[in-house]
This record gives sequence, structure tokens and C-alpha cells, in this order.
Amino acid sequence: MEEKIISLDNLSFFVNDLIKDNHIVIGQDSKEINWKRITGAKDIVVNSKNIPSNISYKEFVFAKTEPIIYYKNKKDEFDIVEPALPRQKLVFLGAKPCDARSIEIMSKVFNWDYKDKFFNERAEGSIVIGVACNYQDKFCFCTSVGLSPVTEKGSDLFLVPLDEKNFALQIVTERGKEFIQPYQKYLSDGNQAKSKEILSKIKNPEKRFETSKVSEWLTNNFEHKIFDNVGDICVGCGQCAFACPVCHCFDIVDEECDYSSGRRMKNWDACQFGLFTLHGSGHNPRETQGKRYRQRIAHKFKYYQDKFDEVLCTGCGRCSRGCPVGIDIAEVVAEINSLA
Amino acid sequence: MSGSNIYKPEMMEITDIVQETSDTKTFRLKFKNESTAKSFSFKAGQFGEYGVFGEGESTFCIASSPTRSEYIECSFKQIGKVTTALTRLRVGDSVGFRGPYGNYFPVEEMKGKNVVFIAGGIGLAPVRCVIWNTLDLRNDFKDVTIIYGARSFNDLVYKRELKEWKERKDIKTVVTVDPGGEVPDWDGEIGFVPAIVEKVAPKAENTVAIVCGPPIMIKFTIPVLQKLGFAEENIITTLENRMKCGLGKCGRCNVGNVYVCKDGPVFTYAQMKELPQEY
Amino acid sequence: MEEEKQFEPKIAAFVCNWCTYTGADLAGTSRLKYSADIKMIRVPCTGRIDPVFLIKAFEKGADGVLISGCHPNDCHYNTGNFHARRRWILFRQLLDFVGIDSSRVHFSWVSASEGKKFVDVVTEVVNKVKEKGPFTRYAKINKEFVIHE
Amino acid sequence: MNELRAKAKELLTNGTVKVVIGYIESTTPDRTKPFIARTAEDAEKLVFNKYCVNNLALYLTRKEFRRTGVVGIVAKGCDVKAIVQLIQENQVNKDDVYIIGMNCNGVVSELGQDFSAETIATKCLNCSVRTPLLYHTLLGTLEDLPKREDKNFVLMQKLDAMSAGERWDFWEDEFERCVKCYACRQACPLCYCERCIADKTVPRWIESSAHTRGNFSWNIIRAFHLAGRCIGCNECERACPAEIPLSLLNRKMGMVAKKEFDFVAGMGLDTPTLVGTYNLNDNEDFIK
Repeated sequence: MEEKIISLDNLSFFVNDLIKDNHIVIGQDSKEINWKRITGAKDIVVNSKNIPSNISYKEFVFAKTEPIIYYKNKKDEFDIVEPALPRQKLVFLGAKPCDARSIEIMSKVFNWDYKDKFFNERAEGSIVIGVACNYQDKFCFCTSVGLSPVTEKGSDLFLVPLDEKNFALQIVTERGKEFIQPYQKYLSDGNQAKSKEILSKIKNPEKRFETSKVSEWLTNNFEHKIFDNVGDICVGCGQCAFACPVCHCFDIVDEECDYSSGRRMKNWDACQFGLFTLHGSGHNPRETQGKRYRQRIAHKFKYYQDKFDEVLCTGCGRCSRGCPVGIDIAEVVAEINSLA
Repeated sequence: MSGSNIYKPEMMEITDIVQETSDTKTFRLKFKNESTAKSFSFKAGQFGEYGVFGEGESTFCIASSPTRSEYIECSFKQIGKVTTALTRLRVGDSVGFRGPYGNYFPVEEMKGKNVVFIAGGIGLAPVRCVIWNTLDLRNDFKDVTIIYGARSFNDLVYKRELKEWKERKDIKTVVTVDPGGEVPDWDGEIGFVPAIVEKVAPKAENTVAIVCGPPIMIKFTIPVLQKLGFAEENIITTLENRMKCGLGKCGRCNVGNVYVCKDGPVFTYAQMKELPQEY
Repeated sequence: MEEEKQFEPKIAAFVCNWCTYTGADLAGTSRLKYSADIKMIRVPCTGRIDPVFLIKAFEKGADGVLISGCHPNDCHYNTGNFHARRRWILFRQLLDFVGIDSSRVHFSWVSASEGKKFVDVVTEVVNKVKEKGPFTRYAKINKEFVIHE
Repeated sequence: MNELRAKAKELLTNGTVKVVIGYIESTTPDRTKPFIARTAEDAEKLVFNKYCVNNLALYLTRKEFRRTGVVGIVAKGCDVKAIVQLIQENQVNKDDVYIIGMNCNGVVSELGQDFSAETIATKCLNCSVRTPLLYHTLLGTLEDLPKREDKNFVLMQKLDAMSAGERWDFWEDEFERCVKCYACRQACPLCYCERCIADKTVPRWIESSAHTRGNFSWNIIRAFHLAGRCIGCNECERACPAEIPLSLLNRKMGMVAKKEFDFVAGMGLDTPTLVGTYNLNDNEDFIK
């Protein structure tokens, strides 16, 4: 892998250039709530030590709410207008390994058979500039789902903080190489030994479970009190799903624009909501919170794996950190692991 | 460009409306766009998303037979926001349609076999599609039996067709209503569908059973069929789960490893048994 | 030089069926004139007026809202207006707090016999809303809702 | 803590209650989470400390617990306010709850923080119910509370001093982040409606899309539906992943209730609910 060095100052120039070249640069907000569009060098937060934001950056590829069609009423006729969807040149700057893979993982569901243009138009052109992660708390479990704080998986370019002023820039993919080409002037030659040493010093979070073992247990233990125990205290909000970098369920609703036109919206939805699966007849296949929590766990650690060969979790721990009632997904899955 | 907008509906026009029961209607729909109409084809058992602009979309199976390609029909019960809006529409109004989605009944493989159709309530709609498909190609199939039941006489759908099927000599049609649901001159059976299936006792040899109806009916009918000797692979049903996209994206209809909208809605009992009980 | 078009406010009026609506009727039959800027929405009772109505009115582009019903002790349902009054005391201040100026929301008691008062109230409300000018806050976020072709 | 475990054990073994809603240690010792103790063994796990932030009254309205008869609950003073309010609103029967009241020495504002003057929850700063108003057993002793500036109140004053337009801009910035996860609603002990107005579709008053327009209407209506009912536990704000200062809205409504009606929610079993009643002499100087 090719490696270069970029200084902090040059990184600012680089980002300013990107913005000038019509890239949409997205970075983590300094308040650590969500990700925002960077408008200038002053907004840059590339930090290997900061906590993952409350809400991941998936909203830039899979919007929390967006129109999928517009309709106009003309006498007895409806005109359907497709929303303009300019191909965006998104750049995710400073994505930790637990964020960097999110687009890749979600892209499987948005592209099996039918292809979701709204996702693809943003995802396909996006560049992920990852950063090695030096943050760790009890909720991190990236190693349990096949990632690590130092993995470049999912990133096109990968930053390793060398010292206060400099980053090593690893060129991971062909796309990344092509992308960085016009900005060579900000790079100097790197020395792989140093970044290797730094990366080797980063401690891995403890591995809490084996996904294959968990998946197998889930196959055989559909009914288990472990889910009901969580269901007892789960309040059924969507925090976990909405903060998650890979949760991708959505709702489709119509809303008015004005008196003769409207738009059909695609909105985030969550399997923890009681109304998610409620049938018109009043029948609800997942009528208790325990069953809904089981769906969440099984979808992440079994169904998605069976279907798309991918664990639907990056181990970022956002759902656990933010859960209003302290449900820790890693704890639950680790318990399953110990049962298996 | 990475493909077209998969959420964009095609405009259809309502050409006929039949009031099946007090709260159930059947629409006959035609594509407004000629070329769409020409290129459109579907198979028995597939479904579509029917939309009223400003209200939303709702999922129903295509209730007409693929052998009659000049139109599609759908039947629905007025329950929620979209179905209420649909109920208010009149002949000539527009409906948005996306589809066809999902898999289909193995009509090709059923050829040369006996077929038993068992349906309850509005569950006749998806079965009707296969019934007409079968009847339009009557010579390809052996014995055809239709067992249909509803809560009461007033809840029977497709009454005209039921009469037509009853009059036909080449098929056996049994219609039943739940006890207490009959009318004075009722000439059909009285009793729950599973009991009537047991009474009619279609032979299992070289036979495919297509079952659709409320969960409770399916639950009690399947043991009866198994007692009659039907193999699990020869009992076919179609599942209904709440759906929004119909494209295997929105995650609503996900049950176990399958998305009902993509991998279903048609499942054999053998497949269904493998799924978690979440439908 | 083109004269600037005069601002015609859109004012949604939620009025009770028994008093104010009848009062407005009386104004009409008495040939009293009142501004056409008022769009009247008849509800059974002021107690029926859910605060979401007001939000919806503003979302849809209202520049002001008038709520009017029976005088205290005159409610057709005995206590509807008392309950409503309590809700408005709270709701007005909430609107103010989130930045929807509560001086765009007007309240009045107009009985079935007060056709003249109705006209006066409408005139006053229209003038006050005109003074305040168009409510642009929602208009700004509604811009996102125009069809992009 | 031993007292608490012993009491819970006693209640569960002698059949007074089938479940005790309490706290147990979570992922780290500085975090707790709600727990439903059903056996004497479960009771051994219960804890009570400065990290017990959750308002457990939230679980009192759950059918599966109510069905079991009298429900035991570990409650701080502020949780008891919620219980009182629920009793007032006829959601919980006074005789169907056994309150293990805890003398409270303050809790942290967010899980995972050390308890100090910096991190003590806003609701604790001016707490008047450190000893619960209503309890069947009272445990623990009171100690001095650390003090800090009420930043929330300062922000409120700042907002009050702004013009309406500036306030709108402030809230527009805040609400823009809302993702409509409804954590605020689900974490609220008083949002017990079977079907929330935000979930109703015929007609749909509150747009379910998480754009600014939909977010404004949801957050305004949420605050209004809690006017005169919110007991100020600030669970909504804590639950919010977008960190919107929701408690400001509730607090404002509480201040209005106090000013206009001299009413404070959850403070007495004898006072009727605020919007469930009226007074002939309510202020009407804003009505023409």
C-alpha cells in the first residue's frame, strides 16, 4: 500500500481545495452529536481520539427524510415529477473504521435485485477518508464483528496520526488513488515503519463474541427469555436504529407540498417501534417489545449474514452509549455467545 | 445513471368497480401509457403497490389472471388510510401502481396435477388469480376443487364468479359460511373451512393445495390437509406482511432470512415451517 | 413606476358553531361588511380547537389566526370554552417561546347576537396582522417543498 | 443498598408484589439500568446510587406489569412526582403501587459520568422533593447536594430576552437535528398514550418526516401535551440522541403553569390536573 504524509496545515488546504472543486466534505461535528457539511478549514475535526458522534453519517447517503417522487394534481390527472438527484461527490473526512464500512454494508441491501438510485447516486461517488481510532470505551466492540481500530477496510484513504502536526496517508483503493491525484502537492513521502509502529501500539477492544457462533445459536433458539428480559426494559424508541451506521429500514409516506401537489417521502423507520409491523387488520406479528428486540439482534447477527454475508453491525457502540435505558447490545450478544 | 427510480409508480385508470361486500371492492385497472401496458406482464401470485397520491401506498395481490393481460384487478377491504382513500375513487380516476413484485405460484409445475384451492374471506383474492389461470388453461390440469368460506353470506367475495364456478361441470366448487352466517335460501355448506375440507376430503395423490385466508384458518387447515396425506411441499400459501416498498429494501416484511416481498409472498408449507412465526 | 402590491394577509379563523359562526351570519344578514382576508373554519366548540390546528394553519401559510367562541358561561356544552381558555393561556406562551409570535394569534368571545362585534374584531385582527406583515418563518422552510423538476 | 435489597426481597417473598422495578448496575459501575426483579434472587442485584438517573415510573403504565397486581417500584423524589401525576390522571391506581422511596442525594445528568458539582443533573439543582412525597417505605439518608450554576435556566433567560424571530432561529437550529426517533416520547413517564397523535394517520396532523417543518410541529405539540403534566425529570432531554434542549420547552410550560395557575405538576394527590379542570376566573385579558 502506498503511503504519504500530510501535515495538519496541508490537510486544511486540501479540504479547502476539495470544497472549491465541488466536493461535499462531511466531517464529525465538534459537539460530537452528528456529522455536518464542512464549509471551510475551520470546521475540520480529524481526531483519532474523539468519541463516535451520537448519530452516524449514514444520513448523507441514506437521508433521514427525502422525497422519492413529487406529484401534481391537474384536473383529473396526476403528473409525476422525479426529484432532481444530482450526483454528489461526497467525501467523508475522518471516518473511524467502525463508520467507514457502513456504506459498503448498506449497499448490499440497496442493490440486491432492485437498485435504489437514491442511495447509489450518493454512495457510488463517495470517498471515505478513514482515520485510525484511538478512542476506546466499554461500548466499543469492533473487533467482535471483524473490524479493528486500525483497519483500513471501507476507507479509500486512511489517515494515521503520526504526531501533533502530521498524518500518514495510506492510499487504500484505486478510487482513493485517483481521487488524491490532483492534490499531490499537499503530500510528502511517507515512511511506513513509523505508522506501522503507531498502529501496533493501538490497543484492540476486547473481543466479546464470535459472530458465527451467535448466528448459529440464533437459528436454534428463536424463543428465549434473554429477549424478553431486554423487552422488559426496552422503551421502544428508535434511538438505536437511527444512531446506527448500518440500520436501513424506512417508511414511505405522502405529504402535501401545497394544495394541489405533494411528495412521497422515504423516512427512517425502526423495527423497535410497535407500529412497524402492525397489519391493517390489527394483527401484529411482533406484538411485544421482546420480539421486536429479537428482530433487531437476529437481523444484525443472523439474517443479514445469511442473506448478504455481512454482519449488520460495525461495533461502534452508538446504540448502547445512547440507549435511554442502558441496553448494551454487546452485552446481550456476549451473553448469547456464552450460551452457545 | 445508476438505474431508474424504483419508487416511481405507473399511472393506471380505474375502468370498473365492483362492490364485493359492504367494505370490500374490486377495481379493474388499465395502464394509461400504451407502451407500459404492452410490456407489462405478471405471474399468478404476484402483488403490487397501489397508491393514492396524497394518502400513500398499499399492498394487494393482483387478483386477476395473467392469462387476461389487458387489465389487472385488485380487491381490498377498507381498513386504513389508503384503502379508505381508494374506496372513495370512482371509475375514470387514477391510481398509481408499482409492480409486479414478489414470486408466484408454480403454475407450470402444477400442470398435469389435481389442484385444490382453499380460501377464506378476502383470502380468495390471490387464489382467484390462480383459479382463473387454471380455468383458462383447463385442459392442462386434472381435477380442480375450490373450497371457499367466509364469516357470513354477506362476507363472500366474488359472488358472481362463485356462481359461475358452481355451475361449471368440470370443477367442483364448495362454498361455506360460518355457522350463523347463512341466509334463508343458502344452498352451500355451513361450517368452518377446515371442517369442510375434511368433509370434502380431496385426494392427496398428485395434488397441489393452494391455501389462503386468515392466519387462524391456515393454522387449522394445514393439519387437516396433512391428515389427508398432502406433503408439506404440496401445500402452498401466500403470506401477508406489512410492506412499504415491495422491493426488499424497507425491512418491514423481513421474517427470518426472507423478505416476504422479494422471496415471497408465495411459500410452500415446508418453507413456511422454517420461518420464525412472525407473519 | 409599479406600485407595490398591497399585502393581503391570510388569516385562519376557527370559530365556534353556536356563537361566533352565528354571529358572523348575523353580520352577513345585517349587511355588515368585513374583510375577505379571514378564512372561516367552523368547529363545534372552542374546546374542539386542538393546538395542532394552529400549527397546521401556520404551516399552510397563515399570517395570523383568529379563535373565537361563546362568552364564558354561554357555552353550548357548558364548559368547552373554559377548558379552551386554559389551554390557550398555556399555548400562547409556548408559541412565543418557540418563536411564533403570539401576537399573530387573536382570541375573542363573540356571541350569536354580536354581529357588529364580529365585524369589529375581524377588522382589528386584519389590521393588526397587516401591521405585522407576512409571516415568513414557515414560508422560508416551506421553500424546500416546491417541486424541483 | 442492603436495606433496599432486603426490602425488595421481603416484598417479593411475602407476596406483597410480584415485580419490583428497580435499578441494576449496567456495563460499567458508573451506569445503571432499569431492572425488573421477580424473585428474591433478582432482588440481590438491585442497586441505588448517584447513577440511577432513569425515571422508573415509565414502567408503571405497562400492561404486563400492571396485570401482576401491586407493583413495587424503587423511586426517587422526582420519580414519585411522576407516580403522583399518573395517579392523578387515573393511569395508576394508588393502591396498586408499592413505593420504595429513596432519600436522594442527586444523580448525574448523563450516564457514564462521575458524580460531581459539574455533572449533577439540572433537575437536582432546585429539588424540593429529595425525600419523596409519597412512599410506603423510605430508605437512605440525606446528604448535602453539590451546587452548580443552573445553565439551563441561564439559557432560558437568554431566550426570553430574544425577539420571537431570534427564538425561532434558535429552535430551527436545534430542531433541524431531530431524527424523529421518538426517544423523548418513549422515555417520558407521562407519554403513556396507546396511540400518540404523531402516529395517527387519519388525518395526519404531525408530519412524520424529520424535516424542519415536521420537527417543529412534533416538538411543539409534544411540549404542549406535557404542559401542566411534565414533572421535570428531564428524561426526554437525556434520551435525545440529537441533544436538543427539550427540557427548556417543558420547563417553560411549567413556569407558565406556576405563574398563571400557581400549579406544579405531581405535587399533590388532592389537586386536580391542570388542563383537566378550569377556573371561572382564569385570566382572559388576551381575549377580546
